[in-house]
Amino acid sequence: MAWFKKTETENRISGELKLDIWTRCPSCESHIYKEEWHNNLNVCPKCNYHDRISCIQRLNLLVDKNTYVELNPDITPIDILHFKDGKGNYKDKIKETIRKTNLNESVITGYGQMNGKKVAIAIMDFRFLGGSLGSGTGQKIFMAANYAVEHHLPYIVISASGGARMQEGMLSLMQMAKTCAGIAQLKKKNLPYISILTDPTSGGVSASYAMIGDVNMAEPGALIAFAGRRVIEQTIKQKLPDNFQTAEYLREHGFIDMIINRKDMKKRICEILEFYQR
Amino acid sequence: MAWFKKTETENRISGELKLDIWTRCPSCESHIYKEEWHNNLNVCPKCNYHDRISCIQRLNLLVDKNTYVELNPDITPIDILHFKDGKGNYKDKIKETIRKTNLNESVITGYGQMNGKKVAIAIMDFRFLGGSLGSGTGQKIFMAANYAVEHHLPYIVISASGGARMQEGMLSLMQMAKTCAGIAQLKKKNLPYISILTDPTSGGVSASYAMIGDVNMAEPGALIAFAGRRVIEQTIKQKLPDNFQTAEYLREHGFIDMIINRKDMKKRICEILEFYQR
Amino acid sequence: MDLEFEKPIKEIENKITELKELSIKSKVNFTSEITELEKRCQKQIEEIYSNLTSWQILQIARHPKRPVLQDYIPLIFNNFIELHGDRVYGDDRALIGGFATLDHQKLMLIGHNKGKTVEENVERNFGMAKPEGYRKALRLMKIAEKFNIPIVTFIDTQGAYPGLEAEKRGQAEAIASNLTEMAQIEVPIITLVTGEGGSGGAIGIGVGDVILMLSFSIYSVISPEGCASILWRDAKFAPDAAEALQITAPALLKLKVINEIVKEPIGSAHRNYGETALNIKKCLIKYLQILKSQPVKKLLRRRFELYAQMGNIKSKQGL
Amino acid sequence: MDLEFEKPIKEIENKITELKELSIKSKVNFTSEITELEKRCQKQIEEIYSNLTSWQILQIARHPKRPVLQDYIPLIFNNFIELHGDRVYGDDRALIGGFATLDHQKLMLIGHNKGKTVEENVERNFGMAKPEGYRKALRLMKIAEKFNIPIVTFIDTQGAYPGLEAEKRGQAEAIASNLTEMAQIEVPIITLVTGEGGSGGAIGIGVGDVILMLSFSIYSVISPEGCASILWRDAKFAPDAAEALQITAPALLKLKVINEIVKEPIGSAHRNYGETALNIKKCLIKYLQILKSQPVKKLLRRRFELYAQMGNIKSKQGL
Ligand SMILES: [Zn+2]
Ligand SMILES: [Zn+2]
Repeated sequence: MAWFKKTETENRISGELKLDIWTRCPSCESHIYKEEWHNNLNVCPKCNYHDRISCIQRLNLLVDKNTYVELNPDITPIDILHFKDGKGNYKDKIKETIRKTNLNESVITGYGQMNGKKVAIAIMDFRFLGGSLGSGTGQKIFMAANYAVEHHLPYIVISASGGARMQEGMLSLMQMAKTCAGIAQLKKKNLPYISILTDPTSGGVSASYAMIGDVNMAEPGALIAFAGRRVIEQTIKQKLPDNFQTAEYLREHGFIDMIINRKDMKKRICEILEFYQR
Repeated sequence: MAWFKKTETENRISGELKLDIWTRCPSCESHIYKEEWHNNLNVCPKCNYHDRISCIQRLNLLVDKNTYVELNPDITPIDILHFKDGKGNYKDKIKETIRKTNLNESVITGYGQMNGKKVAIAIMDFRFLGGSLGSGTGQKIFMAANYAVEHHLPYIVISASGGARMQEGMLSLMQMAKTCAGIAQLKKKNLPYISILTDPTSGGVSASYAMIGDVNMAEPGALIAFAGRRVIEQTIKQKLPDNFQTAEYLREHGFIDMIINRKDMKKRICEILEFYQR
Repeated sequence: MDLEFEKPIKEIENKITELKELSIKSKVNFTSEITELEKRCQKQIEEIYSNLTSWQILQIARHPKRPVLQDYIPLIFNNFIELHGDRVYGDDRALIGGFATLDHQKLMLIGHNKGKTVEENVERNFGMAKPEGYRKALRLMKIAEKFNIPIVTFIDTQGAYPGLEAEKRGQAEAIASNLTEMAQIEVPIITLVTGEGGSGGAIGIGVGDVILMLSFSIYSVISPEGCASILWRDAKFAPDAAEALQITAPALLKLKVINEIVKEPIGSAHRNYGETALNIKKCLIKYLQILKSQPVKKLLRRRFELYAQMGNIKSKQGL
Repeated sequence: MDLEFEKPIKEIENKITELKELSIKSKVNFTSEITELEKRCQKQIEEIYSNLTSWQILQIARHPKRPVLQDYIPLIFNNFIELHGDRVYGDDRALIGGFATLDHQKLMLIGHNKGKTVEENVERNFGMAKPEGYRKALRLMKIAEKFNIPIVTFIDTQGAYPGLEAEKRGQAEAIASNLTEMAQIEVPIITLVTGEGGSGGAIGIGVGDVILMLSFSIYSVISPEGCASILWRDAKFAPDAAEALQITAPALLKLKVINEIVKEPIGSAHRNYGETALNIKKCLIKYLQILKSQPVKKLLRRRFELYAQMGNIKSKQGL
């Protein structure tokens, strides 16, 4: 498969990017040239706010040029439940999402090299149905894990997800078990598994493959949560701490090994993989 | 070795037992016939206070009559450091303790049957230098673990100890590692290890073999601690909860599986061992 | 709590009670009338319970009189020895476990326990477990693995507890670890949804070789109320969401998410604890028999394949 | 903090400083006098440091200027990548760890970190770790085992933190688990006491294939103060207790509790960080070389035997 080219869609990931030349940082509200913003990997040069990026941008950032081979690129969501909600059919939503994002699922998976070292990799994209964990998502992450096991490769998963995909019902929930079963095989074979948690990583994704890395890395400020903030506030009827459910909060409480700036991510992953001596 | 007979010393385990016929419960202060107290296994019939008992009483309680064979009965403490403190020589203290308790170390170890099932067993005795973990203690517990591994037996350890034995310095501390290394072998071979924590189980004993049972059982009200209450109060300058470091407190905080009355202990251990299906 | 759709049943039952009272007071014999009414009542129950919506089934699954783990234990198992604590932080009363015997088969029983009375509900946090609950469950599974006895889990929870402390102590980590470890535990695991199988909190003890559901239990990725308020933007549409999510046992059997439905008596479990328990018992014995005879390698391979086939979407060329 | 027994050294050092200042002010050349004094000072240091009591060595081990882990890391290792958290409760700043490279050898470094400044001391809790510290350490050791790299631990703590929260969260359990797991970790473990090796808190990361001590470090089952207040009934007798407990490196080498003493420069580590670090580095390289070549089975058998021989009292007939 050819190296990915930047698509139109990447230029409008965030709702903030509507102005022509300028964009405004959602965090510090500085006005930044779109081009500068983009060149800085969607990270605010003033306040280090890490905005979401597409899986293609992420791929270009992490994997050596011309080394990436995609696995199961044609897997798309299937509307097994014939799910309809108040706003319409899931089927139509799938079609529309595929058209708009130019992606087939909420994750791309494959293998390639990082500074010359072969790895299996999965990269989620929040634009595709909120990065939700559908059967296709689970299947792809699972298959890439199997590929890593077969070829004795480290496995890197970059999460960005609102959680399970309701429109696929229990089959979505079961993807939590399925992906973890895949990663359990890596653990059994003593293969490294590195999980990168980006904004947001929540619900069923945080409670499955995203949280079980040998090393869990996060981007600064990323929201990482099991239950939603609102649900918790309703349950405990208390105000929550300001930094609650941020990457920084999770590191403080023992669940994240390190918080790494986007631009340093590749270097850090490669450094860690060098410690693997099997 | 012949079945153990009750020794004189057993009749004066607790400082409370000074009256001729009566004794007073240290907890509820009821006056109880000494004979009743003893027949009730040193448990107060009024308030269920579990007073300390000797390793011999414990042995009679747990192991089937005429089935017990002692291992390493002749191991005694050795004064390797030629330790002297303000009150005298460790060497003299050893001699006196052996004479007074009619025991050679703070633990007796061996194998025998519990309701017909063969087990390896170690029983500590608080009367012997506060049940402290000396080199002899560690050696005996370690050797009995090795015996269990060799003969594929479950291992039951009943702890009653103030912690490490200062007079043996670092060799005492190293018994923590040594005993745990012995029990690690049981874990590796999938052999059951049941730890019974009785009053008191603290310091280096609680932080080694006593805390790592597949099942941790405790007697009601037993003091179970790592650091001493006074040290903690000095450190944090705060009052501690009333039930702090009791068996009940530790169960509430996740470290004790069950609190079992002395009279039910044998039955419960046997029930659990029946679940072992290898 | 009376269920709305049970009103016709309730009406006949009330009539029967009246007639019985009248019979005593007036000393007139209404036996034949009562028998007739009882027949009608039974028929009514059968009719209603064979035509329930997903939303109605959810109400049954949540019924306060529906048996909970503490009801099932004495009816199904002998010699339950509870084990406490996660050896890290605490002992969760919402998710309990211990050794149990089922028809001479030794096993490790783990399950949510909602409790029945208000006091119990509070003590048990309505069956919503915290990280320490999931960690205790995993510890007990490791004991089962060492002791070489199968594991049976009973699922009955709205979900893992969504509280500050639970988040802080790693609810996500605890569930994720369980999913990962359960895929590899070297003894058979049978899992049964008895009431409400609420998303991550359910699957956190729900990875097994065999997944069973009681007839009127439900298993869902999200509560219908939660789903409705997100996708319909109004929790009022929960009944629609319940239907759309396909949360009932028959629907999930069709989707191959579960292996079998354990039949409840007519009128559902809360009308007959004994029969429900007996059906569960029979079914567990059947599967324990099947799984026990499998060598570990085969067992684990089959467990892996069970999850591999869930939502197994194939890559298609030329989409 | 000036140590009492270093007064003669301090006096000469003060004179040297005075002379140097005077030399600048008065423009008179005192070079030969200064050289003479420096020689005397060096001799004085040598003399004092070759005749220290256990109590004095303890003061050196606790010296606020003595290098701590954060000083050693850049001097000994390259590319330290800190890993955080126990994946259960928190991240203990008193006990840290991560990947590190030593002369091209990849390894996992774990150690207490007291800090140096008051702020650091507080952040690091003076190197007194809580259960989450010990649990993090174990997690990192498991990573090392998976990655197949050796483990090096640096011990420098008064002891595990004796606080309410630490007890509540299982200080005893955390240490006990480490002792048990470290006996079986399938990669080489080298452990070095750099400062104070305080009982359970020290051995909690101190089970290894090779146990090393710096010349003026101590390793003890209890603090001499604690021992004195129990056995002498007065903490004043701590110097006596220190002697009786045999806590110095030479004493412990004789008792076969440790394998080797890593030499400190004359006047102890706080007078020369670089040389101390170099000596540590050389010693670690030597043992890593030896241990790396051993097959896992042999490694574990030898580790088992190392502990088996500690306090190996034989049963004697006819006592
Ligand atoms: Zn900004
Ligand atoms: Zn009493």
